[in-house]
Formats: sequence, C-alpha cells, structure tokens
Amino acid sequence: MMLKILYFASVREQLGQGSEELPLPAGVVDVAGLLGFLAQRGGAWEHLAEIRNLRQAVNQEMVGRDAPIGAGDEVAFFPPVTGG
Amino acid sequence: MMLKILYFASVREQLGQGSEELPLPAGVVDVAGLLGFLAQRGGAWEHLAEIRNLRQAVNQEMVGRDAPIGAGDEVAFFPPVTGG
Amino acid sequence: MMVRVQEADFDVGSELAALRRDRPQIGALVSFVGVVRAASDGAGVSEMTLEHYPGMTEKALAAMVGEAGRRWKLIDAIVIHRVGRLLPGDQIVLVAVAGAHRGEAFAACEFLIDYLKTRAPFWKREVTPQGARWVAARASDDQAAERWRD
Amino acid sequence: MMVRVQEADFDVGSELAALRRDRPQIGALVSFVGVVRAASDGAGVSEMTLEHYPGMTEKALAAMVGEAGRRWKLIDAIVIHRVGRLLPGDQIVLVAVAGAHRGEAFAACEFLIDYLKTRAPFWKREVTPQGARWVAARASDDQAAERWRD
Repeated sequence: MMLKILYFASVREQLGQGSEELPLPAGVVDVAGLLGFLAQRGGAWEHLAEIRNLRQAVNQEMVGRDAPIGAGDEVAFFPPVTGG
Repeated sequence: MMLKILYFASVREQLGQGSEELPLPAGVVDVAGLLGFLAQRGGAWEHLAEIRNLRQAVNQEMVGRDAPIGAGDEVAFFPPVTGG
Repeated sequence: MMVRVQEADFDVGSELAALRRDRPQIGALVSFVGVVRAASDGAGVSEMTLEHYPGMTEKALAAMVGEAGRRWKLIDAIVIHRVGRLLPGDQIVLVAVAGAHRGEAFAACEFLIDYLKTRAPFWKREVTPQGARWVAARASDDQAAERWRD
Repeated sequence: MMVRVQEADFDVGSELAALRRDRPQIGALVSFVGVVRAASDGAGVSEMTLEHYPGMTEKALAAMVGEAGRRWKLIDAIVIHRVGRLLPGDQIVLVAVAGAHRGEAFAACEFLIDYLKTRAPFWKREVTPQGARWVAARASDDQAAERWRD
C-alpha cells in the first residue's frame, strides 16, 4: 500500500512535480509529519510547509495539518482555490 | 380634454367595463372625488371605492386617493398586481 | 437596459447570449425565469391568462431597471414578461442581470423580480377544476419587496 | 442533482430546458453564469487556464449540491464547471437551481457559487501582458462564503 501525493497549481509549479507515490515514511502519522519528511529533501521542498495559506486534502477531503494519514491514502497539497 | 378611466382584472370584471372617457365631472379634483362621482351610478359602482386593497394610477403612476386629477388625465383602478 | 412585454415565448439562451455579446467586462450573469406551475394554493391549474396595463407596464418595468442601475454597478439588465394565455410549464418572465461581479448581479436580479411582483401592473387569472379565479396577491411578495426599501 | 466538470462549452438554454423538463411543480429557476473577463485586477487578460483536482472536484461539488438540498426545498440543481484553456468572454461555470418559489432558488444558487469559489479545487492561471500568473484567492470570496455558516 503506497502513499499517493498530489501537488496542484502554483504548488505543483514550485516543486516541479505533479504527483508521486512512495511507501508511508517511517514515523509519519499525520499531514504535519509528511510535510516534515518532504522538507528533508531540501530546495523547494524545504519551503512547502511555509507556503502561505497552503491547503491540504486527505482522500479528497480538505483537512488540517493534524489530520491522520496512513498507507494507501491520497494526500494533496495546493493553494487556496480560485474557480468559479 | 376628456378624462380617460381604465379598469383592470377583477375590478374590470366587477364593473363589466374596461374603459371609458368622460368630461371631468364638476367638483372632482382628486381620485377620491372621482370615486365619489362614480359611486353615484349605483350598483357595482357604489362598491368600487370599498374594494379591498383597490389600487389606482394617475397617468400611469401608482398614487394614493389624494392624488390630484384634471381634464386629460388617464386614471386607472385595479387590484394588487400578481405578475412575475 | 431592455424591457419587453409580449405574448410570444422567449428563448433564455438567446436572450442571455445577446446580453453578453461584445461586453468583455462582464464576469457574472444572474437570471431568473418564472414558470407557470401546474398547481397553485392546493388546486390544479390547467391554464392561466395574464392581463396587463399597456403603457404603464412598460414604464413601471423601465423605472425598476433604472432604479436597479442606480443601486448597483450593473453592465446591463433585461426584463421580458409574457401576457395572454399560458399553460403549466410555460415561461412567464425572464429577469437577467449582467455585472462585473456576482454579488451585485444577484442582488439586482432578486430586487427586480421582487419589485416586479409588487409594482408592475400584471394580473394572473388561473383556471382550476373549481373554475377560473383571479390570483390573490401574496403577503410574502410584499415582504420580499419591503426588504429593498432604502 | 447533477454535477459536471468538462473542457467543452455548455449551452445555458439547453441545460435550463433539461432542468425544467417534466417538472410541473417548478415555478422558479435561478441561474448564475461565470464568464472570463478581459481584464482582472487592472491587467488585460488574453487567456486563462483552469486546473482542477480530478475526483475531488466532483466530490466537492456534489457535496455542496447535497448541502443546498438539505438547507432549502429545491426541486433540482445543476453545476457545470469548465477546465482547460479559456478565452475572454468564454463561459466558465453554470449554477442553476429550480424550486417551487423564487426565494429558496435565489438563496441556493448564491450559496452554491459562493461555496464553489472557496471550496471546490479549481485554480485559475491567467495570461496578461506582464506574463502568466496564478489568480490569487479573494478575501471577498471568503467573506461571501462565510455568510452561509450555520
């Protein structure tokens, strides 16, 4: 069971990546933990968690950073929405 | 210069008449006066002024019964509107 | 700003397209369509006749549209109201408002139909199994219009 | 209740006609159409690209429509939102609500577009003479959505 991560809009552009799949990193139990893990990659990844008004969804529901995540989940990071 | 009077909807049906033209009756200076003049005809005319929520317009503007009228004016009587 | 009173039906798609045409500043289009319901106040309605006051009706509608244009920043607005014989499912009225942003377009559209319902000289007569009757004015319509008092 | 996310344009007249078809209890139809403006925040806009989150977008829109159906007595509602490349004057979104009476249809339609603007995962990127830029979320949209909090 892999963890699927999606990046949209300006977040996708800043990271130069739209999605990835990886095994659930050891010790990661929530969105905040995943952001900490990604920051270790350095470069743009280090600043992901600091993006102003960064939004996140787990399994296609908007959540806070304390939302739990586990293997098989789909996590997404994106800026505030601007449709309509 | 004749006075033109129009009757609409249920008011028109009750009076059996849609419009008429007549010389400005002597002494009539406002809508209330005109209603008094028409009441003298008896029958349904007697009850015109008492129709619940009767509305009136002078020269195609909704007005109160104290609105002045003169020769050449167009006066209309009708129930509350129900379009839309 | 356009106001029409007519017996003929109208095509909402065409009217909205005409309203938008060559207006690159429009960002929001809000429209209301009123339709003859097959039931009214608990009785079935088989047909309806709409009477109006020719001349005053057009003036009253134009005055309302002008008032909406003073109250909100609108790009354009149209009101089309049918008269004559109508059947359940038939369109009665179209109110459409175009603006740069949606807030003012929503407010102006609702204002226009609320005002129309209480101030434009139209009268509905409907045919039910119990016979024909003039539709009574609704207190709820008066209350809706009252909200817009200055 | 129907929700669609598509690249293709939509025909407002046909969509409203489909919403009304065989629904004799409908008395009021309120619709909102969002259009690409030729200028945004003072800059000319030559084109726009709408990105979305496939799967979540549809779920979010369906959830909003369901919520509107719980809050108001609606007969039906549709939301159609386009994605991909759009030009000034192009239609972006249609929200249409059918009800027996106009008050609930107006409220539900405005609720849906307010919620869509703050909760449905779409992102606009516009091309201006100064280059391409992601459109910034508006505080006024957050305030509009906030009005509908229980």
